[in-house]
Amino acid sequence: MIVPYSHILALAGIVFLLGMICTVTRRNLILMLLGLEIMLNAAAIALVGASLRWMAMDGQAMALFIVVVAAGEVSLGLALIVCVHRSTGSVDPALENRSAPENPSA
Amino acid sequence: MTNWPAFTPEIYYVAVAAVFLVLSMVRADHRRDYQTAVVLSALGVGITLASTGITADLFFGSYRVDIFSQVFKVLLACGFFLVVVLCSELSGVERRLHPEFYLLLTTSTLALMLLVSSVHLLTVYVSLELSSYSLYVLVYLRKNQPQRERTVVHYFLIGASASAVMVFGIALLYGSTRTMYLAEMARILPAVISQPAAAVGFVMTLAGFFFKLAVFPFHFWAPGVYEGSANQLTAYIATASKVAAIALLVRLTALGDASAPLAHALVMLSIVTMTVGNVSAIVQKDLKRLLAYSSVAHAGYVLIGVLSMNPAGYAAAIFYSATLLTLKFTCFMVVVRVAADGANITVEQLAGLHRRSPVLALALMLALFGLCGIPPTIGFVGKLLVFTAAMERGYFTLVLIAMINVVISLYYYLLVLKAAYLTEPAPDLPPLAVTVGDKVLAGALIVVITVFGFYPAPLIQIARSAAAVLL
Amino acid sequence: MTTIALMTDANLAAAAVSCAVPLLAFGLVMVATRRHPRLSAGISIAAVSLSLLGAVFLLASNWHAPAPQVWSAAWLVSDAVQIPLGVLLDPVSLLMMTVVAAICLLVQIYSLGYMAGDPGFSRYYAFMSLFAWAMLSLTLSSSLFQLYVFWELVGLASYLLIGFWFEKFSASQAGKKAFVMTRLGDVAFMLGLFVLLVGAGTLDVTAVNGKAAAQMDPAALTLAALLIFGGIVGKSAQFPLLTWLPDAMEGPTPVSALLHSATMVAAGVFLFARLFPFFSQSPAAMSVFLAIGTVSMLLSSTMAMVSRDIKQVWAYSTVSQLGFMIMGLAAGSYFAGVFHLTTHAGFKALLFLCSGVVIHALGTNDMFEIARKNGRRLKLAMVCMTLAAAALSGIPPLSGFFSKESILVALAGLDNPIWFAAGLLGVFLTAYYAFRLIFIILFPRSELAEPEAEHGIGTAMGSALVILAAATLGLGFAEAPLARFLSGDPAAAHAGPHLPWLPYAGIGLAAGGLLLAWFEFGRPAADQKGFVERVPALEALFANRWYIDAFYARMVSRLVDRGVAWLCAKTDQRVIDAGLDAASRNLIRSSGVLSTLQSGMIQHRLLVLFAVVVMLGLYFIA
Amino acid sequence: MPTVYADIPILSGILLVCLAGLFLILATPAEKAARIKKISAVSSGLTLAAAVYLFFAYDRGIGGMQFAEKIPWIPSLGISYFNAVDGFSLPMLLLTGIVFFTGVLTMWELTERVKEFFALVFLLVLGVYGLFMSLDLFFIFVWYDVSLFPMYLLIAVWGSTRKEYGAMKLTLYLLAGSALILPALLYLVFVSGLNTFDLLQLMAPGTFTPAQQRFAFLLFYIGFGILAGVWPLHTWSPVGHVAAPTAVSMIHAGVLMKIGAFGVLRVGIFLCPEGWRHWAELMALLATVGIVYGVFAGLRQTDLKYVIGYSSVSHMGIVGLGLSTVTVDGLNGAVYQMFAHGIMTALFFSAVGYIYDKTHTKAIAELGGLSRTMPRASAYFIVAALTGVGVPCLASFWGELVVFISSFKVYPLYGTLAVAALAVGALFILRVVQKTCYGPENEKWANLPDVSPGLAVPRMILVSVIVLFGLFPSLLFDLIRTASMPLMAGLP
Repeated sequence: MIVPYSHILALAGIVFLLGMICTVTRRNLILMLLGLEIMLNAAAIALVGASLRWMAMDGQAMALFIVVVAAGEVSLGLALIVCVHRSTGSVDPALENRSAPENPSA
Repeated sequence: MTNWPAFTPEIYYVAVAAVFLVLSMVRADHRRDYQTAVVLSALGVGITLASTGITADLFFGSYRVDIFSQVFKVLLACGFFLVVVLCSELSGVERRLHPEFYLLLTTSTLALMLLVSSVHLLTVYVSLELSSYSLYVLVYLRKNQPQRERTVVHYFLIGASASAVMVFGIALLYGSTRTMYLAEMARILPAVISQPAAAVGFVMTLAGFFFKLAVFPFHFWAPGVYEGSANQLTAYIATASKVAAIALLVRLTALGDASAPLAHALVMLSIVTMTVGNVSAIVQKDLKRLLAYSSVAHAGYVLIGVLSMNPAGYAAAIFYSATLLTLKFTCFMVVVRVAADGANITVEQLAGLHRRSPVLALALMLALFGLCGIPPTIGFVGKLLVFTAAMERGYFTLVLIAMINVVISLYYYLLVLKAAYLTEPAPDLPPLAVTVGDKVLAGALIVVITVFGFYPAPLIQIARSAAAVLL
Repeated sequence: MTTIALMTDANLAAAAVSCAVPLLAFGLVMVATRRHPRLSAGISIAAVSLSLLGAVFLLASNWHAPAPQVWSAAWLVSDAVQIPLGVLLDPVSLLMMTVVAAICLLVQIYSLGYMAGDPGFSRYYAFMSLFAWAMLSLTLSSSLFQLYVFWELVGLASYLLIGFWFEKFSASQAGKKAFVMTRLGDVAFMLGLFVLLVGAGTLDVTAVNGKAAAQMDPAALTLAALLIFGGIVGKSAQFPLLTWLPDAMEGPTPVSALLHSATMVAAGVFLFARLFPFFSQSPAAMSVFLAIGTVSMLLSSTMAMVSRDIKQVWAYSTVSQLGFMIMGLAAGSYFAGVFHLTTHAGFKALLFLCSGVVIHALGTNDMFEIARKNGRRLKLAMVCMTLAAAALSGIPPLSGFFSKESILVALAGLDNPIWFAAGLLGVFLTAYYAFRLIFIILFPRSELAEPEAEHGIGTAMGSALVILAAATLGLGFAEAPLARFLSGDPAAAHAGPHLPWLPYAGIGLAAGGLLLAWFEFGRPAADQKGFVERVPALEALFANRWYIDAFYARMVSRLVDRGVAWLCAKTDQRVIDAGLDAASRNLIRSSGVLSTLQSGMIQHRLLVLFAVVVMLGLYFIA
Repeated sequence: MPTVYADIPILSGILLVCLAGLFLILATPAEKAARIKKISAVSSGLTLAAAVYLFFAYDRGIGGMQFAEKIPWIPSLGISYFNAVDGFSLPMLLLTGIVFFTGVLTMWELTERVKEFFALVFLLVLGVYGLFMSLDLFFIFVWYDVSLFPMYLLIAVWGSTRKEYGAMKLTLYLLAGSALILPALLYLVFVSGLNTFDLLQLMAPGTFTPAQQRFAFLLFYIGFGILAGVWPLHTWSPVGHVAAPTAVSMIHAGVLMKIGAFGVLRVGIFLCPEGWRHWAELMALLATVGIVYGVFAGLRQTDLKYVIGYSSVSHMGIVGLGLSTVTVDGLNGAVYQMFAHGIMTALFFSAVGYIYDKTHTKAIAELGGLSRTMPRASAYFIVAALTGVGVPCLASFWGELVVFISSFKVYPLYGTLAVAALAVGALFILRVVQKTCYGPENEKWANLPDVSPGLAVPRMILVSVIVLFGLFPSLLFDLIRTASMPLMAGLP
């Protein structure tokens, strides 16, 4: 193969981190969802790279599955976000924090 | 050539799901739904029991049916059945949505069953996701809960991040072992576990199950979700999904041999988990929140068994899952019965339970003592086995810390007990609607908790034989 | 083996029976006959007279066989610790036993009249039997452990009897004081026994008196002797533990007569005599004993000189006489001490019983009151009391004269004359305070109160007085035979130098005391004010018992109650308990903090989550 | 030491009787209080009878473990149901029987939640019996906890002053003890490598290295010591005693505290003699501090039950001192003292309990003159007090004497201090007697009834036991010797 596995791994790792950072830093549910997707894609990259490394198919199969499941995840997530938007009129997780103080007990 | 009979339970649950799908389309009638659900789930228990003896490899060896998986399937079926029984008046969910509730519950159970027999990372991943998604939606079904959206969003986000981490871990594992079959991986992994990629991948793969089991730091969803979802669903999350998670955790850790850094990481996690869980449970007023934190703590105890990475440890973890199923279910049964209107209840609302329903009070007491592992309850045996396993590994300090945690936990369990036994009920309270069936069920649970707490030998045998097939 | 001996040997059987019977009486009265006072009295008197019979029989049968006889059986066998239960018959134990049994009987008979109609009549006799049992067994104990056991039991009996009228605060107070102060001595006693046990390896009386103690390290021996003497100090109310005895007079007068003058307090002296050979092996200890005896004697005599309470006076004189006995023993004259013990038991019991009659009749302890109420009406009591007082102050030919004289001889034998001088001073003072009391009662100054309803002294009380008076008269002439019985040769009566003038010195000083008392209290012109009372400071000092009590009270309240006890209690609440509670409180607080931490914004949670994952990753990569 | 197996499982019989009583009580409807009381009286009486039978049937000539029963329980872990009695456990069984029976009788007038109360008491005693007769570490631990956790409800529901605080404190304290015991047990089981929980197999010499023994013994000592009221881990005891209802304080101070000492003996000393030797000095120190501290702290108390609580601390200190001497005498004295103190405190609490039931106060200052109004009650109180003061011919004197002698030989200083504490002890207990029983009749209590004949029965039993063993200590010492001598002889 042309590109050494380690490079792919590094790339995947960087993408994964980026996804992480996006998820943590964004105040917008949609963008957070996006970050999650990026993380999944990073995994997919790593898998494809790995299956190239071993010259075996199942990594790619796994990658396909991930894409599919990710699609399901996105649909669910978006549906949730719509509900959230209905109830609070925003897609900012922080907003609801204000709208309802959490953990009355503590 | 696939051996379909071995797949019967799963097929059966698919059928059940289909039935509820149909029911959800016709006009809703909660009595009818309830009765169907009870009958079908009871039947499911029977079928899973019938299929315990079978051993088979399905779908190109990606799906394994053996005593280990079947034991867990029985547990799951029982958990499902018990939870369904609790749904007699499912006042936490709107009537018209009851069929959907059962439908999703079934699919989730199905997913967990698939999970416990999957021996290929792909199947593991897919079934895990399936169960999680059904749960996300189930949580959302809770009626008149002001913050349900954000509860679900938190649950979803954390779950999704966990699975993302897990997938990445799978990728790393695959990248370093060239296989996704757990059996082969068990062969290859010990050789490569020293490589950081493999080790990191391994731990990240466990993340998904840590999430399900609510191990620190994947436990943040627990309090909110326990509080925010319908009582019956909370019971389900606290019992069935935990059981499956433990099963897979055991299956996966059976791969990696006890390489020091891995074990240390797990030890750290378990100590932090149990301490965080117990300490933060102390001040909880809401009973379900309290139980949420206590199950976080229990996740920590289970980890002790898992991280011992020896047959005794795996057997202990298996036994412990059964223990948790019984004890947690007993607690939630009380919760469901006391909170007749399906709302959450605070600890104070247990006041005078010993008057309102002595048998429930007794069951609660035993369950609480079981949860903090006081003999002669099944909970003590679970702890004893776990600690024994750890001690075989020489983790004396770990056991000591665990015992100290037990003492801490005793404090808040006693507070609950105090509410149930000491304080007198408010005079205007309506008498508890406890049917004969409930009394029988409670009695049965009491018997199970005490008798097997006193004479656990047979259960231990089953657990050991189940653990034996892993190695 | 002992059980068989019990069947065969008359001596052992008699001893066992005479010890055991009062215990049976005690149990019977306590369990069965509390409702029937007369019956209870009958039972316990019968029991004690049986013991007296046994005692007399033993005395008679062993009169010519002074070789000690010992039987013992295991009472408690642990491994190295073995506590035998035995009987040791030798002259001193036999003599003491007889004295005890006799006076027990007399006092119990006397009490028939004195305690008549008391609500606790049965209880009284039960306790009396308890005491009789303990005291008799004490006298016959063959090992020091056994002796200690009964030593404690007589203490118990005294506690119960002093506090017999428990509604009276002063009575219960006095009982407690008596028990605790004697207990102080007993602690020393017990430790002494331990030292002895460790050193000599045995606590058998004959062995301790024999060779066993001889090969002890002298220092340890002295230590043991001193500690054991601590017990004697406590029991016989010697300095510095002497103040409980006067308070003990709160009990019924017969009790004071029996326990607190004649027998129980004499147990200390008895122990001294019992272990005399052992003690005499440590000259250092002996000199300490001598000093303590002397101090106690003088101090208590001074106290007796100013007291107005008739029983108090006799109590002080008891202390001083006990001190006298100890002086005699410590001076090396075994016989003198024991002999004085015997005679003293007689006349002191008589004194108390007489005072009992007076108090019973006139209902007051104050001697001036008694005089005002014309106490001298009670002829028999007055005669006997005067007689006994004479005996007390050593006027011939009464018993006291002989015993005191033999003690003085012993003292004169010491090379340091001060002890002898002290003894003579004691004789003088004794005569003075004894007759001060007598004269005050006999020659009332203030006009006589009209005689009230007459409590005639019943035959029961009268007979006891007469018998004791006879003893007081006669016992003195039994000196020679007693001497032969106790220490083999009649000459032992006069161990020490033969000083022809000595008896006259004694008599002279006694007479001097008597005359002074007459001069100040007796003669018609006297204003009944003693020379001590003329010096207020001195009087205050004596009346307040040289402030010993005050000292103890301060010690207890300052050091014990507000000192150590306060410290311990506070440590418990403020340190140990508070520490734990604080710890748990902090745990709960931290729990609150923790659970708020876990319910922040979703991003924070995710941040933690990922952070941990990354850290794990780094942990493995590194 | 030989192990004699029983033809008829009497020991299990005792447990079964307790269990049967428990179920009968649970089966009886709560309204039928009288029947419940009868059931409990009968079954507790049966256990007492069995205990007495064992006490006399035990063959002192052979000694060792007798009436043994052994059934494999959890073979995979080497756990077996193994009961037997020896010279150490027999006195404890007898004690349990007596205190249990009398305790049930003293609660005859209970009216509040009778059913639950007696059920819990039976559970508690089941654990106590089990612990005393069990020779399997697993069961020892199980019984230990079984005997502890009913305490919480017993105190918190039926107790008095600050009951919930006291109950919580007591339960947490004692289970903290078990948090040390279980790891230590497992540790020993695994380092032995025998894969058995059988005490007799594990105690074979040379099973554990001295280092291991030292380590484990310390844990056992602290763990069980909490329950035995070892200073400074004793503070639960006064609080708990004050809070607990009469029968519970009787059973608790009378029997449960003994479990602690017995645990140290049975588990700690049997398994870790080396550790015992090594820590003996420390044990002696703590015990002596406890003895002295107890009496002094007791002096300051104003609550009747607090006084008794502290006197228990002091007396259990004597037990600890005896154990710390590492001599046969020390062991004998300690075990005897455990028995005697058990009976004594039972009597103490039953008397105080009666006084409290009638006067509704435990404040010493408010009481007084009780000997006039309730002579029997105060008589029991005084007898108990005198026993506590250590008057000869009342049971506990002998235990103290033997312990003092042996400790004086081994640790002269500690022995001296302990003996000296006697005087203060006398002061502090007699003071209480004077203030409560003596003094002028208190018109506030003038018309209170005295102990009724029925209620007098249990107290008379206790008194007679005290006197019996006070006059014939050898009854017990000969028995204890059969166990202590072989034990010490077996030591390396």
